[in-house]
Amino acid sequence: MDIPRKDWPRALATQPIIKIDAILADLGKAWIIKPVQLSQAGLAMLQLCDSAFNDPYFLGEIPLATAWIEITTEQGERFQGAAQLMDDDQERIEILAICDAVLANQLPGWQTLYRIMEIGMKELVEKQNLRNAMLAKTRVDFDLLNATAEHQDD
Amino acid sequence: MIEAIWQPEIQQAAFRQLVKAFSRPGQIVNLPMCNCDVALAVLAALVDGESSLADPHKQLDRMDWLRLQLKAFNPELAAFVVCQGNKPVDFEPNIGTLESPEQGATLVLRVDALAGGEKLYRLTGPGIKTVQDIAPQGLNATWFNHRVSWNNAFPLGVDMVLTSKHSVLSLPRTTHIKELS
Amino acid sequence: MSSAINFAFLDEYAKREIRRSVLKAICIPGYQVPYSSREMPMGRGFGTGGLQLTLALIGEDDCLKVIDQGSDDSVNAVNLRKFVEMTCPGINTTTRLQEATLIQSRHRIPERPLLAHQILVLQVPYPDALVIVEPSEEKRKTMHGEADYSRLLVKLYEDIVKFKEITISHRYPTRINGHYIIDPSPIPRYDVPKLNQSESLTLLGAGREKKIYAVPPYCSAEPLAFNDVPFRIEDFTGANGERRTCMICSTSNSFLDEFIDEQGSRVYQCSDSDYCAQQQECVHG
Amino acid sequence: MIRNQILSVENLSKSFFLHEQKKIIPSSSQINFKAYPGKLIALIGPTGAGKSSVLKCIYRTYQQTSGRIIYKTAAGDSVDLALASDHRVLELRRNEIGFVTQFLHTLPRQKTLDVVAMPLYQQGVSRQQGREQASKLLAELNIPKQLWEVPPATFSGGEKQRVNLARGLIASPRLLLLDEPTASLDAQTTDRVLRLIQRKKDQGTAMLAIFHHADLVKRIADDVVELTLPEKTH
Amino acid sequence: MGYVAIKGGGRAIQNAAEALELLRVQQGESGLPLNIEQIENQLYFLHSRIVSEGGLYHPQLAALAIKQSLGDTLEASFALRAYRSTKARLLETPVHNTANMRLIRRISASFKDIPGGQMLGPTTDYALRLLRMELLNESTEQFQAVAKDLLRHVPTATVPDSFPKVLDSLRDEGLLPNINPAGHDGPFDITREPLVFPVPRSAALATMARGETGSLLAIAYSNMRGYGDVHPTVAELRVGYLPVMLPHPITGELIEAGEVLMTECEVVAMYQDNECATNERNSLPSFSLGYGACFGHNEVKAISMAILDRALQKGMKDGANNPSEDPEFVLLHIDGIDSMGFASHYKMPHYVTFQSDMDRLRTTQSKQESSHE
Amino acid sequence: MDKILEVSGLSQIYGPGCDQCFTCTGPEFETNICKHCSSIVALHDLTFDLYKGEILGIMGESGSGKSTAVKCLYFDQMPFGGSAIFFNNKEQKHLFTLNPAQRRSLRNQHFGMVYQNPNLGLNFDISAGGNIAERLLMNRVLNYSEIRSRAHELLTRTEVLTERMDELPKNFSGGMQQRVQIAKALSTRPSLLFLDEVTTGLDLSVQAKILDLILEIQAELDTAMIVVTHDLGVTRLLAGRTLVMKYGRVVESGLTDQILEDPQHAYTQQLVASAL
Repeated sequence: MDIPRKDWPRALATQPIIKIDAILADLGKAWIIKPVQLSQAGLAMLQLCDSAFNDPYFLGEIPLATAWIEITTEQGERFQGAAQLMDDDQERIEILAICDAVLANQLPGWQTLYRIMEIGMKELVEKQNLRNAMLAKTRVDFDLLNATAEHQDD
Repeated sequence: MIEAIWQPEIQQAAFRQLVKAFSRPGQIVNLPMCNCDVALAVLAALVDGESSLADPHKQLDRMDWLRLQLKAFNPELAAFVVCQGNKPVDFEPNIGTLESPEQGATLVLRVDALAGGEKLYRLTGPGIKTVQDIAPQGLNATWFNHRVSWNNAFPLGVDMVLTSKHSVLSLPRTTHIKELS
Repeated sequence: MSSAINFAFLDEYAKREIRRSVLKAICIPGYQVPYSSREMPMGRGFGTGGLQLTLALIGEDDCLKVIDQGSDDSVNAVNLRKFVEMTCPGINTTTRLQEATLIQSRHRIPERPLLAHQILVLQVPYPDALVIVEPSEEKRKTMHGEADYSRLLVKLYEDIVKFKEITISHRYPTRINGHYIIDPSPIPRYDVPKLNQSESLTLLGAGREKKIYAVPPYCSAEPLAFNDVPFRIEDFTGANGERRTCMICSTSNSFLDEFIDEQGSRVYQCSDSDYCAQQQECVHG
Repeated sequence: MIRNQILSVENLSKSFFLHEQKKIIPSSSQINFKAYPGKLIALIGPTGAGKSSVLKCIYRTYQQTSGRIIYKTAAGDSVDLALASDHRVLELRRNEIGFVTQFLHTLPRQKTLDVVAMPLYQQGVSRQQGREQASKLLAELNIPKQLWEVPPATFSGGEKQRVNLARGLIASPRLLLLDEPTASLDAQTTDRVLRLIQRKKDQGTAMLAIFHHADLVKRIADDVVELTLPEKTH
Repeated sequence: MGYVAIKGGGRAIQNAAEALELLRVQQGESGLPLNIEQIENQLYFLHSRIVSEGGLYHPQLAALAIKQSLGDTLEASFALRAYRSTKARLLETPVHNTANMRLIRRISASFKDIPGGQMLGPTTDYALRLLRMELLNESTEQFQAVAKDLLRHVPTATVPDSFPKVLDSLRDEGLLPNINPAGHDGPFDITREPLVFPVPRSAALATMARGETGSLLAIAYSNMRGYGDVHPTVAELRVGYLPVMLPHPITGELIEAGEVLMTECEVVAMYQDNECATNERNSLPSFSLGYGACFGHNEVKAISMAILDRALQKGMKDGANNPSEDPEFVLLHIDGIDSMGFASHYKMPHYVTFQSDMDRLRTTQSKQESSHE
Repeated sequence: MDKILEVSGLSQIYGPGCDQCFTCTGPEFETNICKHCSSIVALHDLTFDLYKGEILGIMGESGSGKSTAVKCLYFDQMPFGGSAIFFNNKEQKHLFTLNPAQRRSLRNQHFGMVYQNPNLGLNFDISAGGNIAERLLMNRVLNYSEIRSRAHELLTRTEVLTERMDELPKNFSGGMQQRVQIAKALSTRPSLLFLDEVTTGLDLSVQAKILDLILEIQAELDTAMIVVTHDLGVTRLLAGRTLVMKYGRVVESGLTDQILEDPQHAYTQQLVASAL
């Protein structure tokens, strides 16, 4: 598994939730899923550290959905999973929490889920490539300032 | 099903009874809707993680604290202090400052009963048309003695709520108490 | 997207904070208790302070009356009432004072005295009467604590020197329980005496300025004045020396709105529309 | 006589230490005398013998260098004026000890009547009574009536001196210190002043005086204390 | 009947709402509704203003707010703010370090070149403000063609994960004031605590971060023009996406919950005698600093905030000589929701108070007339 | 004689302060700046008594601590250390242990202050009469005509043209502003009045009038006064006793005539010599 756990929720969140839900339904037909903590959709306050004096302060609020569930398999085994996402969809976060349990414990069939997640991760990487390109292409190259005019920027 | 007092609409109803009690010091106001210990109902309606609570006489259990969503404070600093009225005063509550008198604590005192006590007290002050008499049972005399010194420099002071099993009565800092018997 | 709105709009934390502030406000009559004041889906200045109080107080058993300028039908009153009806399913609303348990008002106190079970919520734009003599809130807080209102009284003194009258028309500084001076919100002077030793609780909320304060029942509320230059309410004496009456219900004991009719003459009618309607009922029914 | 003594000056010496020049200037040394009610002691001696210094030490304008100045108060206590607290000295100045100097310090706008009556005011006498008594004294000292209501700032030296005298005498102190009270007065006025001083003596005031003229000493003094020039120390 | 009895006020309100809706659809049946993605992307800077002034980084709802308010920035931010009041606060995030931002732009005005390089990114700074007439009739095909062209093959550029901050080198050299020691009470939460002055700097930063851009700019401008003395140099200006990391409820490991587009700016101002800027290590004078940041891509706001931060530090320490240095003045007058609400409320009826005013004026006039006689 | 004020060990330090502040400053070190912590020792161990109706002069150059002393006693600042007891009939009030309300009541009723800078003692945005009214109102005099007549009387007493009573004092001359300040301070007939360089910067003739006024009032009301000045002439005319201060310490105290005619301390001698 190459995708670190820190990226799971956001990678999965790029993919249609129906698709994920269908996979889960397939995996755990006989699972009993109970909330450990009630899932909630609300707000969180984003805390930053100011870069001038190192004072912590609040930049503003972000939406936040959280869920923490416990799966009881047909064998009676229990597995916990949790997810937090900048989102306000309570159902989706519960699904992502289940995914977390599946992936973290490599419950049977987890690979299907992982493949979906890989697609998501690829999309995220592409998005980041676009940003990096924006940066790289607009870098002011001071070495070229003194160079001759015919020296072209590629 | 969650207990009544943790439901928003019950807390609202309890609060409205508290408004009545605070606007009319000394009047006994019932909180039947809560169906639980009234001191806890008072706290549930008013206190959460954005406030502070002390429990010097260890009257709350772990579940109460979890549901109130906060950790115990020192009674000298807390905005709310829940106490056992039959014990003598054993701390100095925050009485606020001249600029911010609202920081003066609210003391929630559990007593045996709000009426029928041996000692009769006569109340006067805002919220009382002429006079209001009270005779709580199971209230250690030191509470009222200390209250005099806590409240002697208005606007500084503490506000008290006496709670029995089903009812409350309030004693805001503006209420003057005179012992009659 | 889950977007169900809570009962009474505010989240429970916000309500509890307002509750704590309300009780402190009652315990320290006239003191402006600071609170965090949430954004309401209407403009600061449209009664968000009063509205937050109403929302923190209201329950299913309540019957709400909302008035603006004395009238239940003014656009702002209608708007606020609609909002509360929408966010508080199960509550009742009314225009009749007797039926109401909770009355939110802007700029007026109803003509008929309120009863013990009723709570009046006033919307306040500027809570601090001292702001005209001291711009710094830090200093004002000390002045309030010490009940040091001499500079406010000097304003009155200078007013009389200049105009031979106290020229404050509304928002008349009023001393509560002998200590704090409040801005009673922009009620006319006519309404100020109603706060004194009232049977009901009055709560005042300033949303933009984030303050809540109270006048408890049976509490003194004295408009600031000199012993020999007393506080005076608005005068509705006409040119003929008689008290003007309402053109609709003919009563002569209410606060009147003055306006110019289509013919260009000046006419008067009750500012309290419910009172006016009930006076008419008395006559006709 | 011992019983009656009001002031006893014992081994009084005064010298000045000038910090700037690091120099001691002796003024008077080893003075001893006693004063009695109704008696006037004249301090005599050459200029520079420290006559004024003695009066000032008694009045505490100067701090003595050594010696005692024992004063017996109206209440019968003995007070060393050199050691008494400032407040005690101020109190005695107000009620018992008067000093008439050659200089008159007054407030620019104070009327002469009030200047004279001030000691009475300080004792709590009413304005009206004070002014009445001041009027009598000023008349007796031959100050023209039109000057009474103006401040003495513009007065001649002689007039000022009489105003000063009047102020010193008005409260009938038990002990009166007089520093050349008649220095700038003509013969006729001097006679009036001496008559007044005599009257105060008759009323029991003890006095210590410096006169600019030996003749005056003969006329009014009951006793003399002779001071000599101090010895140069280095 | 006159103006007073507004029987049917309710109907008027309802019809007013309809009239407003009519404005939105007045293009008629041939009109097309704006979709949320169009607003978020094609009204990028407008959208940025709403997330920051609304104080809530919720791109989707911000776009909705723009749509329903017909593009009124104040109204749109307002709707977002009011939405916040209905939602419970679940948690405060751990302290985030902006060094982890995924940058799309970083520039410095203080040095020609900076470690990591000046990278202009998307900016209007050097754009000629000539109207692009070709956009007047841009067709869907043209639009999509441009998109395809630009997005087709994005080269994979190697860009470091994070860049050094310009301030760090100045700080190492001892030219900057010391960093504040950590471990105080935690930042001031303006959404929970009222601003009762004096307030800590964290309250000022939070208030400015959701202040109204125009108000911040106006007050900062007054300072720059001479009602103040901040002569700033932009040490660094960064735009990018900050990953929001939250501890996993079970393992405690930091998990990315999403990212936030933000702008951040530090300004350096000349040192002053006897002023806030002493480097306490050696009591030597040092530069003074200002910091600004906000949700979204809004460079004018971040710079204005940084200038005001510097001005307010001076005011908090030595007292204000200018409005821009007075915390009470600045912080109570930059909130767009508060100020627009108050300005709007004057449209409400005030006839009771006006009646009272007339009574006083008439009485005063008659008193003065009688005293002149 | 009744004591009205008892001050002992009053000290004031501006700056962080350290345990060597008092041992390395003072007249003998020719400085009031602590060489260890750079704090300014504005006042050290000031001790004196004041009696009813008495005028005490505090003399010294700027920086000697004389104004600091008065500011501490009038609660404009809290001292670093020391105590002060105010005797009000039978009551004893320990000034620095009072709560803010008690301090304010003393300031408003029993104390009066006349500052060198009228800006500090007067509110320039309200009329001369209004300034007096403010002090009366603080003491709950709530009768308009009474306030008017008392303000009128006080301004007459202090020789301010009463037809200018309703004008803003910022338009008045310096001497006139001082008179309004005195009138304001006297409006409650305080038993203790502080005068901080009240004649500094005024014309000589105006100075003389104000000194006159002060003495007249003192004789009339039996007000105890503390007169802070750098001017020997002022102390000579007003004060029965005088403290001479330098670098925060009292170098000499005594009867005013003794201080002026037979100064003991080198500094006082120098001061007197340079003034004559």
